[in-house]
Amino acid sequence: MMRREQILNGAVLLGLIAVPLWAWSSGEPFIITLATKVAVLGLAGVGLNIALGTGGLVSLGHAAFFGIGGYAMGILASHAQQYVPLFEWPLLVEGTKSMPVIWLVAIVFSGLAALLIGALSLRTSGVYFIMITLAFAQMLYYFAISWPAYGGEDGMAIYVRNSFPGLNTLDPIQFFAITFVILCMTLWFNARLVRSPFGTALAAARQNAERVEAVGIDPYKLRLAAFVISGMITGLAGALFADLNRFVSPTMFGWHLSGELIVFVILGGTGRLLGPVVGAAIFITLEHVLGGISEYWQIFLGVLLLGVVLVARGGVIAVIAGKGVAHD
Amino acid sequence: MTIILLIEQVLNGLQFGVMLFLMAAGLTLVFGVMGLINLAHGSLYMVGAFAAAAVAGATGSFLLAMAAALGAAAIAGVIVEMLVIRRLYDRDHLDQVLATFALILIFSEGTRWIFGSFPLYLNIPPYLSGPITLPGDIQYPLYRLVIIGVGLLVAAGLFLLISRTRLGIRIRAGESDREMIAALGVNISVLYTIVFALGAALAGLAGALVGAIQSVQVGMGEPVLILAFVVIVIGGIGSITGALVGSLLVGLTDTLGRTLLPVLFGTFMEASAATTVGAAIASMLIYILMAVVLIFRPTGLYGAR
Amino acid sequence: MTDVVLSCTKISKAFGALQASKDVSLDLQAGEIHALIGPNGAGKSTLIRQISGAMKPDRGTVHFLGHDVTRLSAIERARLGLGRSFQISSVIPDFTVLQNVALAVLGDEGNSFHFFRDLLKGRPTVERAETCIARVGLEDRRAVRAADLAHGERRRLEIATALALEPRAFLLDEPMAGMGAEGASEMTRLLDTLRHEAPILLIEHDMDAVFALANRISVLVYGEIIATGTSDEIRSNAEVRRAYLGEEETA
Amino acid sequence: KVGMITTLSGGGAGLGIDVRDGFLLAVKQSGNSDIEVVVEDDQRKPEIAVQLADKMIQSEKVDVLTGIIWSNLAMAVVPSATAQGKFYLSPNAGPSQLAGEGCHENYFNVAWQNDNLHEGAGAYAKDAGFKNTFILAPNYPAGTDALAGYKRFYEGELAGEVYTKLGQTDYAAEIAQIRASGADSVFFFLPGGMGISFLKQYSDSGIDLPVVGPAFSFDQGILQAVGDAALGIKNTSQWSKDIDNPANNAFVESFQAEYGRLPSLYASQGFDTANLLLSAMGKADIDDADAFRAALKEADFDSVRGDFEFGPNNHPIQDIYVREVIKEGDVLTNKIVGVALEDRGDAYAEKCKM
Amino acid sequence: MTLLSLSDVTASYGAAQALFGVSLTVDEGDVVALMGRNGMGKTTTIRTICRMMPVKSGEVRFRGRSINRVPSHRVARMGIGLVPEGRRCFANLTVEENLVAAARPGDWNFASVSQLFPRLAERHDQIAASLSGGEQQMLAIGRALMTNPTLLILDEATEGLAPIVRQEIWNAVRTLKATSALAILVVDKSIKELASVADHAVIIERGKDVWTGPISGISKDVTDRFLGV
Ligand SMILES: Nc1ncnc2c1ncn2[C@@H]1O[C@H](COP(=O)(O)OP(=O)(O)OP(=O)(O)O)[C@@H](O)[C@H]1O
Ligand SMILES: Nc1ncnc2c1ncn2[C@@H]1O[C@H](COP(=O)(O)OP(=O)(O)OP(=O)(O)O)[C@@H](O)[C@H]1O
Ligand SMILES: [Mg+2]
Ligand SMILES: [Mg+2]
Repeated sequence: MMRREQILNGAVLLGLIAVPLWAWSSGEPFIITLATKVAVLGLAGVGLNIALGTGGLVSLGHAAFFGIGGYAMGILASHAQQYVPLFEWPLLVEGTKSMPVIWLVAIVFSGLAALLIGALSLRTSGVYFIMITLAFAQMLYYFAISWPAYGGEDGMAIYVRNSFPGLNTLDPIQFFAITFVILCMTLWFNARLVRSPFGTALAAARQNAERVEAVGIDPYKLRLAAFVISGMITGLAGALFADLNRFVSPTMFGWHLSGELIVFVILGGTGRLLGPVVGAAIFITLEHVLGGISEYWQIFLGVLLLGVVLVARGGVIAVIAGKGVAHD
Repeated sequence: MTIILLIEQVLNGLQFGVMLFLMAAGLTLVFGVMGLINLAHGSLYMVGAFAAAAVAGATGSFLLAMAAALGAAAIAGVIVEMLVIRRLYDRDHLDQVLATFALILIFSEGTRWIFGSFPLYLNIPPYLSGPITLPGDIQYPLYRLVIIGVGLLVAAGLFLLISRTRLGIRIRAGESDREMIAALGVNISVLYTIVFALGAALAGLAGALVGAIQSVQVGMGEPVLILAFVVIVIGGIGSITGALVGSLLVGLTDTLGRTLLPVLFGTFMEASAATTVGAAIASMLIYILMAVVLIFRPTGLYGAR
Repeated sequence: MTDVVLSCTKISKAFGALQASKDVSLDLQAGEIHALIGPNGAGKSTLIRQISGAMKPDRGTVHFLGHDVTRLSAIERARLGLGRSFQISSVIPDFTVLQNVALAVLGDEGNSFHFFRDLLKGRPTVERAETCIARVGLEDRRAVRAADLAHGERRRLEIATALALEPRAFLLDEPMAGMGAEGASEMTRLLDTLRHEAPILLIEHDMDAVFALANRISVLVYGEIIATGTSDEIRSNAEVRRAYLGEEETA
Repeated sequence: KVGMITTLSGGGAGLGIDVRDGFLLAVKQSGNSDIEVVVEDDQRKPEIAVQLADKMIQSEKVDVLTGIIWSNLAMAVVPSATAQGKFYLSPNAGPSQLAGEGCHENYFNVAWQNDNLHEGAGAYAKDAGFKNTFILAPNYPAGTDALAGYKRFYEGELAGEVYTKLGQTDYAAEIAQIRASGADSVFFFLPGGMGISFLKQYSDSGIDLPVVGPAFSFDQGILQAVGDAALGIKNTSQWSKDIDNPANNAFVESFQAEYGRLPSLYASQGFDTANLLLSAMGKADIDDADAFRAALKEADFDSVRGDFEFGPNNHPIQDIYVREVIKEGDVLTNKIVGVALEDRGDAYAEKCKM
Repeated sequence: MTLLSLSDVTASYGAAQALFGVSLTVDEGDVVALMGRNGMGKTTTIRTICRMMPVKSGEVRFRGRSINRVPSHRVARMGIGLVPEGRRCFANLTVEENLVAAARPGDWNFASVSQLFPRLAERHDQIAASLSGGEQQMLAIGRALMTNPTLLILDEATEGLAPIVRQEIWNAVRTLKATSALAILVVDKSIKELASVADHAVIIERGKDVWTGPISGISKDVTDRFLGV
């Protein structure tokens, strides 16, 4: 059963490269954009999955980190674009259009935010946790809307994609390659993490925190670490997403986005390594295919999602690959 | 700011709170009692408002419209419960979130398909409209007083139902162990259908009542849904008292924050900056409130510990 | 034999009007099994909770291995070597028996913040876990999910987990509960050897086991210790008979 | 080939549908078979709009983009679309950046600069002799712009200036402030459901100060939902269904015949957008961008709002009317009662360096 | 008269089969002990009787009627009262609410249960979650009695009870047996105590019944083979 999931995972990743390559050779750049979107939102979902799938921390506020990542990109790039330093005191900090630097900043700041939000939110659990994470994301959302310096609700357009040494990021396929490599590296990290002592203890704390305490491990610290890692990955995805669109806006902080990330994770299979990627792929494909069919396409989307929950228990991966490492 | 205005704003805050409670009541019932996260609660609210608007448009009767709202939402609730929700009780919260999220899509776009994309008309009947004068010469809309009355009635009724009746005990027993309460001879499925329908009817009633002073349109349920969740989480899930206290707290915080913060900032800031900054913080205020409450009381004000 | 490993002094705890512990003083010496018996609701589990750190006493102190641990959390006490089993089995349902025990080994090793090492490929960890599993007789079931175990098997897993912590003292709350006659006698044998590794504070309603094992027995009634003594002393104590044993056990 | 990105699902769908219907009606009436329109739903999400724009440009290879309703979506799409050499004709949103520093020769706004209707309201307030107005708007860029636009022409005192939460539904607190402020009039900009809620609650509060606002809250699509609460209220608009010119009369009639409802402001804007495009197509080939741009700039079409021409920043110079909400039989609608501003351009044109 | 009969019942947890053909009967007024080592399928048998899990093959009859397809709550109303393994009290309800939640009219009511377990009456306002283990066990028994069943099923009902309380419960069972037609199916680990109340015994091994007969007929040989004592 485990094997089947591994084969499936391989197939999914292959598919995720094959489709844009095919699109590239047949001159369909938009398909590449879609594949990039799958990779980026899948990456955000992978981040969430560490908290949600492995750690059992249902965060309805991951948009906070996604948005922070996005704004890290937006703020740095817009300053670089206008040749205005971010601030001059106590030391001069310039904007930048270099992706690696932006990523680093996105990871650091979303990690810090996750540390703060996590430290406070993890005092609660269950539905209270869902809501308090939502609360923090909503605070940032309203802040971003009414904060005029960086565009408020209008957001910020960054006309030219940021640069990556040695690559032409404006070429869709090259930008896709960047996101895909990052996704794969994160997946590899995630796979190691799940089997590591940390991952094991985290999964144990999800199921029975009292037991974990009794063996002398502090679940709070485990969860906080998981939440921070999760936030950092989602933040990185946010920076990439902003670069994909060359645009950031407060909707990146919106609860719809948090909700969609959760949908990706469940749709693919909670706690499955590639669950979020599969979920994102299905969701985005549906969105674009159904959107062309009818003005009322969301009805069909709703019915399909409902079908998945009711019939395909444990997500699409569970249906194809069997329960295996299921968490029922 | 005069004292009279302050009193009036406090009254507005309380009134807004009761209105929130009306929205949150059905949600607490279903969520606290049956352990189900029902994101589609807002959709049932919308169904109630649309049913009321349609019936009011056809018959001109406000009371019939309210009855229609109750009925339509309850029927929608029964159908949804039997087709979907029933299969979700023993699932974890995540599956419930996804399934009811799907229901939102179906309800919203379905409603738009039937009623079109434009807001509908639903208004206060003449015998309830206009202001009356309260002591202290405060002009206050009669209809809002009616909402306060209905809200308090619903609160009392629910409280008695849950804590004092055998039905309430059984429902709560089912929340703790469904299989066991069934093995003791209680038909928990029917019970749950009834509760869900009741919760839906309350949502529908809230939608219709509130719809008369707000706009009846597709998507009207979403902001309400979030607010209602905020309310019941602050109050403590499963507690009717908590939901009431939570609503009042949120109502007061929001209303007073909106009016007082800009004034407060105005004392040390330039006026137009104060209004924007004040308004910005005011819009975050209830989330700040919720976070603070949960940090100090991780299961809400009246939640079980 | 007179080294005191664990002691509590004048512990009191009230739930509202109910005094669940009243000035309870108790100690556990190296190499012994000290049984704590008493009617249902006497406050035995409450006492264990206060000793293990899951609950704070209103008054009184707890000393463990010479440290005052009254202010330490349950986690810190577990790390000092206080192993406990729960009255109601507490396992990780989705983990296999082996994973459950390996988790405890991990807790004992005290470094759960390893992000890359594969837990189940760590030889020493797995070997230690397997020894513990074998000692409770679950070796055939090591790859079964804990959720799929029968009740009695789960009780054994609970003990295996406590063993894996290599504690300096055991707090066992009704380890025999739910075990068949066969299991109970196996468990009795196991505990008998265990006492030499670490002393045991044992709560148990299975009097056959208690009388067979205990070096000392304390009887808790309404939150107070009414008697402490050897098996024979307790068996013949009239007050204990009336409050707890009833007539048959003494026959 | 035209790519239309507009909002067809979710809460704000009514506006997008009207723009689309107005646009398609004009295309149909022209009988011009050279024009192909691809319509996509942006769900009112900027990210989706950006991706759709990419799709239209990269895969559909459209020449002209149009359709966006919301300023924030326009800000997301327009700059990069025009940077890629595409034409963008805005049928609704007109954010100030795109009128000022961010203007572009390929960007044409066929509706208004965002401030226009608010400026009209301010001008009306001045003419009507309001001395002490209470003004409110949601706290987001369009809201601050609205109040700024109003203040640009209004000359009296402000009894109060309040920013509300975006999406707010209960206005009891603001209404109490209005009552206590001693204002002699109220100006508000609350688009969509917010405006409906405000007006219903305002009329139920018993305050009867004159209210003025931009047309958005009094538009055909929304007016029935507001109900009698709106009767008699003055609002400002660049279009009204009773503007008496042949183009408009024909438009109102044919729209009603085609779709069975009265056209809205948005429908008129969609209709004008299509006609502008058609007029340019008649004069120049789209492949000759310079010629086509010049043809667009001439604005040589019969606008339903009468005179229409582009200013230096490709934004309209047009009259802003004052309308009053009236009842025609059972149906609420608007009637023009005056002109607030004549040949109004916008405040940002000089910042535009094209 | 036969009250309950199982013939060749099989059942599985997902893919894992747990019962491989269990047959047994309980007559009116009869006390039957269900015995077997840990994990042999006693609880599973009981779960199939109470319809908490589906019967894969074979038949469960109660009062002459097949209940293979009758939903759980109906079976309970036909007169089966269950004291489940692991107590399963309604944690968020008070003691009294636990008792009245499923009560049906009959001889057993709050007063008579309080008499049987005075401890429960003392703590009637306490939330079940905070009861001691033994108190919860009493509550579970009281709760089942309050449904006034004709067949009472006790799955390890004396687990964790003080010896003196256990004796009281067995005494109560003996009294019930003597004064009413209540039939009882009982699982318990103490063979000695079972012997003093049960009429018949059924021993299960690996999901099959392997020995049935009067309880007095259990020989040393049988206990050695099947019960491992
Ligand atoms: N959180 C609590 N709130 C109120 N009362 C409590 C709480 N926890 C325990 N009690 C009460 O304290 C008393 C002692 O409980 P405890 O669990 O310690 O008993 P015990 O001796 O372990 O009994 P048993 O042998 O039945 O397990 C009981 O009467 C119980 O109901
Ligand atoms: N929920 C479950 N899922 C999968 N398998 C289970 C489950 N519960 C029990 N089993 C398996 O079914 C078999 C029979 O279990 P059952 O609980 O009926 O035994 P039992 O005779 O009651 O044992 P005990 O004396 O320990 O209570 C065991 O092998 C057990 O592992
Ligand atoms: Mg206990
Ligand atoms: Mg069992």
